[in-house]
Amino acid sequence: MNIVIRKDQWINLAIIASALWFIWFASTHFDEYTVRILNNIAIFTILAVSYNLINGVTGQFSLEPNGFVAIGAYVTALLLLDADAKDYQFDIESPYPWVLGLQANFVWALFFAGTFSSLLALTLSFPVFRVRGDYLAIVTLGFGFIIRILAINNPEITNGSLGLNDIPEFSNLYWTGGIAILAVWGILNIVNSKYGRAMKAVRDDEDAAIAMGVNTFKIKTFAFCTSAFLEGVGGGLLAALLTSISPDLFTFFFTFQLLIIIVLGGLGSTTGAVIGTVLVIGGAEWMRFLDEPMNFGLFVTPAMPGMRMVVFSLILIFVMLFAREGIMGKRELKDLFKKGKK
Amino acid sequence: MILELKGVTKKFGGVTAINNTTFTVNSKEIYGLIGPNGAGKTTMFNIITGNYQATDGEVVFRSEKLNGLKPHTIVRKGIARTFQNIRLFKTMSVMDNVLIGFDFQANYTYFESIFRFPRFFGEEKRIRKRAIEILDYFGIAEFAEHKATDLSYGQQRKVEIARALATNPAMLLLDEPAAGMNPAETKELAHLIRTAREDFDLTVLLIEHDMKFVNQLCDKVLVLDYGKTIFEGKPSDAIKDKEVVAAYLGDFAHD
Amino acid sequence: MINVKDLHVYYGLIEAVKGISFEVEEGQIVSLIGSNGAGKTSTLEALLNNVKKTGEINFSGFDTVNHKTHSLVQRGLSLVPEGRRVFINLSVEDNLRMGAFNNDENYERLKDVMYGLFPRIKEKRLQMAGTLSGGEQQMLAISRALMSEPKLLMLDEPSLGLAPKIVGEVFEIITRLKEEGITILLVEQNAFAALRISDYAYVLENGKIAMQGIAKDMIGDDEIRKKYLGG
Amino acid sequence: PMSGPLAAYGQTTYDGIVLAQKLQPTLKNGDTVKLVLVDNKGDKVETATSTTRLISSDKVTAILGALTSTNTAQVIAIADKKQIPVIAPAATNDKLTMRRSFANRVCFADSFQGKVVANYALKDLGLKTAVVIVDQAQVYSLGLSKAFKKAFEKGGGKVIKKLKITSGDKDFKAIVSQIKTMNPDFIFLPLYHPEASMIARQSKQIGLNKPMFSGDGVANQTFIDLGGKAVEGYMFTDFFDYSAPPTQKSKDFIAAYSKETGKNELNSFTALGADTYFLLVDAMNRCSDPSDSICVNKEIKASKGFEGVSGIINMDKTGNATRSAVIKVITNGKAIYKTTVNP
Amino acid sequence: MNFLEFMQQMVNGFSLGSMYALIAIGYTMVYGVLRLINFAHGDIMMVGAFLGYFGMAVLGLPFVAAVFLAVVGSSLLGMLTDKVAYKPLRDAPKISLLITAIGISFFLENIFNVLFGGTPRPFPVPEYMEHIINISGLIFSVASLMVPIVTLLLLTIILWVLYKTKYGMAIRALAFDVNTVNLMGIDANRIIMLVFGMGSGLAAVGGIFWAVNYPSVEPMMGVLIGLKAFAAAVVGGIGSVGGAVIGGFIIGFTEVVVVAFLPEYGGYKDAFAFVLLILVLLFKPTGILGINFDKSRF
Ligand SMILES: Nc1ncnc2c1ncn2[C@@H]1O[C@H](COP(=O)(O)OP(=O)(O)OP(=O)(O)O)[C@@H](O)[C@H]1O
Ligand SMILES: Nc1ncnc2c1ncn2[C@@H]1O[C@H](COP(=O)(O)OP(=O)(O)OP(=O)(O)O)[C@@H](O)[C@H]1O
Ligand SMILES: [Mg+2]
Ligand SMILES: [Mg+2]
Repeated sequence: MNIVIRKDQWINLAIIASALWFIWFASTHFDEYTVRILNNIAIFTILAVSYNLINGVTGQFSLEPNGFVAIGAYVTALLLLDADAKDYQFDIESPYPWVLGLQANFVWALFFAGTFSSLLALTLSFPVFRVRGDYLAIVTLGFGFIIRILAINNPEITNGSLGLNDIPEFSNLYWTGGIAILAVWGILNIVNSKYGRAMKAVRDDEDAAIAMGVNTFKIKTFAFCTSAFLEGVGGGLLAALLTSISPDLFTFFFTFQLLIIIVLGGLGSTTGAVIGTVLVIGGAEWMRFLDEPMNFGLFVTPAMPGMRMVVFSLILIFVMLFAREGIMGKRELKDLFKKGKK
Repeated sequence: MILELKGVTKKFGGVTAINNTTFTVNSKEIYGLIGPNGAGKTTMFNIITGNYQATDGEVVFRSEKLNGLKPHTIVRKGIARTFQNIRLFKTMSVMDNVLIGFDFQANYTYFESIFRFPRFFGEEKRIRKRAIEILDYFGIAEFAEHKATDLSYGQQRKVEIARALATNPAMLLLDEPAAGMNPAETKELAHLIRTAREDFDLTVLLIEHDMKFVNQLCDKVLVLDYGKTIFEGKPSDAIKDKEVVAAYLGDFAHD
Repeated sequence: MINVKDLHVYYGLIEAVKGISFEVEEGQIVSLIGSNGAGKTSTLEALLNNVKKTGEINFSGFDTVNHKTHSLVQRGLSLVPEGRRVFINLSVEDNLRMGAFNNDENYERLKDVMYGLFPRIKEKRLQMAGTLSGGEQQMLAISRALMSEPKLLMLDEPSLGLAPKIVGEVFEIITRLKEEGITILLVEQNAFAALRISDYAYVLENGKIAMQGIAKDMIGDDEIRKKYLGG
Repeated sequence: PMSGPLAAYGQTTYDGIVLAQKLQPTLKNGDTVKLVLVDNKGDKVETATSTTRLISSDKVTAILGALTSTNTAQVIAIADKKQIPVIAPAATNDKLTMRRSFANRVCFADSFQGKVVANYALKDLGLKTAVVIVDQAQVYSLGLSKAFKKAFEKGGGKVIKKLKITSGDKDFKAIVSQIKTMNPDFIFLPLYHPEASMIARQSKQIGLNKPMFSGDGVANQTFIDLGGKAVEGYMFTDFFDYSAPPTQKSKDFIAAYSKETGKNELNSFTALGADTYFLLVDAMNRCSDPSDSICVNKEIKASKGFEGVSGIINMDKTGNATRSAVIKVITNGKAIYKTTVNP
Repeated sequence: MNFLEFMQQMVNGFSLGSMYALIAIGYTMVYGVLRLINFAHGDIMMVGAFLGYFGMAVLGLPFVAAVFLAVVGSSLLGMLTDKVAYKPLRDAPKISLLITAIGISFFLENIFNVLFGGTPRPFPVPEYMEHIINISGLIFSVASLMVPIVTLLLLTIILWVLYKTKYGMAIRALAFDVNTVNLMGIDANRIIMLVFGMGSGLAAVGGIFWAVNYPSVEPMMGVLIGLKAFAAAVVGGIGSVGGAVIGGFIIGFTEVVVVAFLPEYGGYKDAFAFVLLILVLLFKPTGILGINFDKSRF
């Protein structure tokens, strides 16, 4: 396979190279806490850019990520845990024999996680895309909900609410960061192709897109399955990072968090989604000091645990009030430089 | 003969919007569809393009029956349209708007676009070149990278027609293309449509209330009146037809 | 009736209207003509304080600057918006009812007047306005605006999308409204028809007034003929 | 968790830790113990991140928490690798401490509690058939119901049915209506207080007046407040009895607690929270270098006959606490001590 | 299963359903004017319940006065959120509005959590509400009987306002075109604010009844109820008040039926509500009584 490299691709290559260098540097020089935050950022970047593809670029107001992330996480966890570990862990009911038999290495596990998610997305797209707008939102919200309930109620496969523990910790910054770079690159490639254009056309005016010969159902399904694939992979990385998963991780708060990220970053902007991830995930960590007692010099406020979330929600409201299209709007980082030149 | 409608009827609930209408459009003809408001003209368009299904009757295009086909399939068979109110993709550039018209003509797969296979670059180059050609033809190439909705109304109309032409149609359906234009702009548009017919080898079916425009442009008109045909023939004859004057033109036509 | 001085309209950084002054005298029909994007719609919206603007507007001796759209409507300004904007999920009759929101006592009477003006919408009075054809919607929009018995009626391209016969009727109705004492500010692409029934006219170009004068004189003006009348 | 759906439990537990630190702020060597609070919002990603932060950034000697068994498992997974001891206040799942060297807890495990209830019901009350209501979403509930069923059926009892609920539910009329037709000797509700109190109320409404029994999940005043008259006669297991403080430390603590809050109905979670702190400080004091995590861990496990707020705690090698349970019954709006069960 | 038990379960479903309905109405009304899924609605309900609690437990007000306090307080809160968080975004993309709604929701949950703690507080239910009525074996409390009555009463009033008054007409018109409503000489913003007030007031009534039937209040109580009420509103056809009530009953009955007649699947109770929702939308993509807001003509 020979990949043609164009002039403007050199810039991209340079960006990718510096990102890779950063990953190496961070892995070797930063403390574990920082590395873990970076890992979270990398995984949420994958999730945010892929969620942005269906929600921002294609304009289908879907609230599904928690469902696919959960599926990816469970598939990966079940493939990575050996039969012995599973047998030991399953406490509510004993596992089905086939569950014990599942086994794969990390790469295959992630691949299966993604594939399984996207196959499910394919099946789902037939009913889901019959409805539009807010109805789509509630159907997909329901899907995520159902997945979680299934995880709780099928202890023979998922170990119920106990979740799966002791998942081998394969994820590290090379994996998460590397896949994040791939994901951003791949998604930008989609966006800058006829498929991406068609997705945007569906978002702007579905009827007009049809009138241009676009098979809008196919385009929506592509976007949905691609999102689901990466969400599955992201879920797998998350499982192998946390080493422990359980159904309560995948509530709709998980989806809301992603939604906040992509809207803050600028709905429809892939680079905006990356920026949004850094701000929300990094920012939430940074704001931890709000939970602690504060010393204002003159007086010391008592610790107000939970204050962080209050401030977080206020910031969220203010950002939306003053930057209603999010930080990047629908532009990409590249467009900003273009404007600057003019 | 390129398009033939045979006994097309469309009912909405109890309302009959089109009643047993038959007409044919010949190749390279500019065919006008006129009639009072609510006569069923737009509905007729929607039936031809597959947005609505006819309650009864047949639509035949290049000897192929279109009934039951999906709208996007019909476009690919060579029928493109514009809308009564301009409907451009508002967040996209003029160029991208036109490129959407090439969507089904670019030959690369989803997979190839993700991993940037050589074919992707080749195909993109090809359709971009053609898109520029079309924009150039309409004299709006300089706006290629502008957001489509930043253009003036007249220019947006042109983008919309350019976008439709990008689908490489044999037949173009225009729904009130001159609405909202002043007489000077209308005149320019008429000229543009006429030359485009030659240069793109088009058959045009259009709806318009501006009789001057219709007169200048159309080879033939069909006058619909609440579902039934009251006249078919030359526009210059239509103006004189008593029934047409009574139902549609009124005294106003004599300006 | 209405007196405008140095009006500017802004959309973010875009200045759509760049300092225009004009007036409409009581009992007259005044036209604003100009090509697409000249700023005609923006001017009408500005008179109703519906866009961001600066300048002085005096309506019957009343300074409108600090008043909201709805209170200006209550004072006798009324607009038939561009693109009709009927309430598509309300029936035709309910649309009229909305027009008479602050004019309950005259609703029944005015409704019949409107049905007299436009028999076509009377037939459809129980149908949802969204299922009307474009022209029918335009008729509805005009009647709706009249339901508040305005002193000044502003029409934004009322002939848009109407069949010639109806266009003729609409212009006839506008003349008749004038005779009944309603002052009219008319924005039209169909400059010919507009000028013919107007007393006075302004030509907008790129947000500025390029020309003004007695309407009848303008029809004869060469420049106008060339630019706006197409020949 | 200090925010999120389970914030209430986190907050009550944290109260205990804070008050404990207030009472005993320094080590033997005079150093002040510094508490660092991190809120995990009851969420796994946050749990992992904040645990890493505590270990690598705040360089803590030991971790107290987390609250629920799943999140505690997460904390332990990370801390175990870094050899930082964890003391869980209330995570009762049996598996939690298995195959781990740095996991400890001050509460008893599900299996013990399940046995206590089963035996008490069978032998002391002579109840032979039970309906169990399980909260599918709570590890605590799943573990306890399983342990109970095992012990109850071993002792000759019969579990007629396990009915499933999900925490957050409020309406149990359909469930209690069903139980009424099943007519069991008693109902076992291994639940937390919000659900248990609602079930008790709705049972009384439809005239279902069977004995009800819960674990420590309802061992707090809130349960009685929420249940009102409907929980009269309700039985549950608890760690200790605040009205008859088992140790001197309990007495002191309860005194301090009522000074602080004006109440003396000390919540078990608060007591257990305090005990994690006291146990840790005690272990640290026994190390020459109190910040040596490995030594601290060893000493935690070596704690025998430790006098805690919630009673005498004997730690074993696996990090589990061997301790007695008490059984209480709610009478006239007060939880009245009935009996103590020793392991 | 005997007839009595069946009837008992139906009574249970009816009372639960009407509670969902009550809350779903508010959702649907706000959606009707702003086309906004007001994620904060469940939390306004929570605030309403808290206000009722404070009114009775702290201020010692009688029940009716506490309800009044809660309704007024929540209405004001609803109008305030509209003014602060939604009104400045009238012409912004809907999704921005949605995010501020989520923001308000998080804010209310967390501020109540910080101020009052997450521990549930017992709601002081008046004696007569807990009174049990027994009609030949069918058992229900006065409170659970009152909810359907109040719901249907409020429904009637709202339907009357919506379809029989000109204000209702304006409310319906708003859904499609705020600007043009202004052109009719109507202060659209004020009407929107009133709708928020009404919707929030209803949420407060819902919250109090919820707290009377399940007597505890805590900061997160609105989340799940809000979600289900939202599902109910969608099943019924979001934007349609009658639909919200139908949807509420459907969801309520489904829950009871699943738990009562399919106890094995009790754990799937909440999932069934959503499965049902998906099924309804498959056959009726805009819900049972829904109007298609995306209607675009060619
Ligand atoms: N989806 C629909 N449901 C119900 N009635 C409809 C629908 N679409 C169109 N109609 C009705 O069909 C008739 C024809 O409408 P159509 O839009 O085709 O008119 P038209 O000839 O294009 O008019 P105009 O010149 O005013 O645009 C009208 O009476 C309209 O009310
Ligand atoms: N909402 C808006 N945001 C940004 N720019 C706008 C907006 N509305 C109008 N404009 C710009 O303001 C200018 C004047 O527009 P306006 O609608 O007033 O013109 P017009 O004379 O009414 O044209 P037309 O004949 O097409 O109706 C145009 O350049 C237009 O692009
Ligand atoms: Mg039409
Ligand atoms: Mg205009």
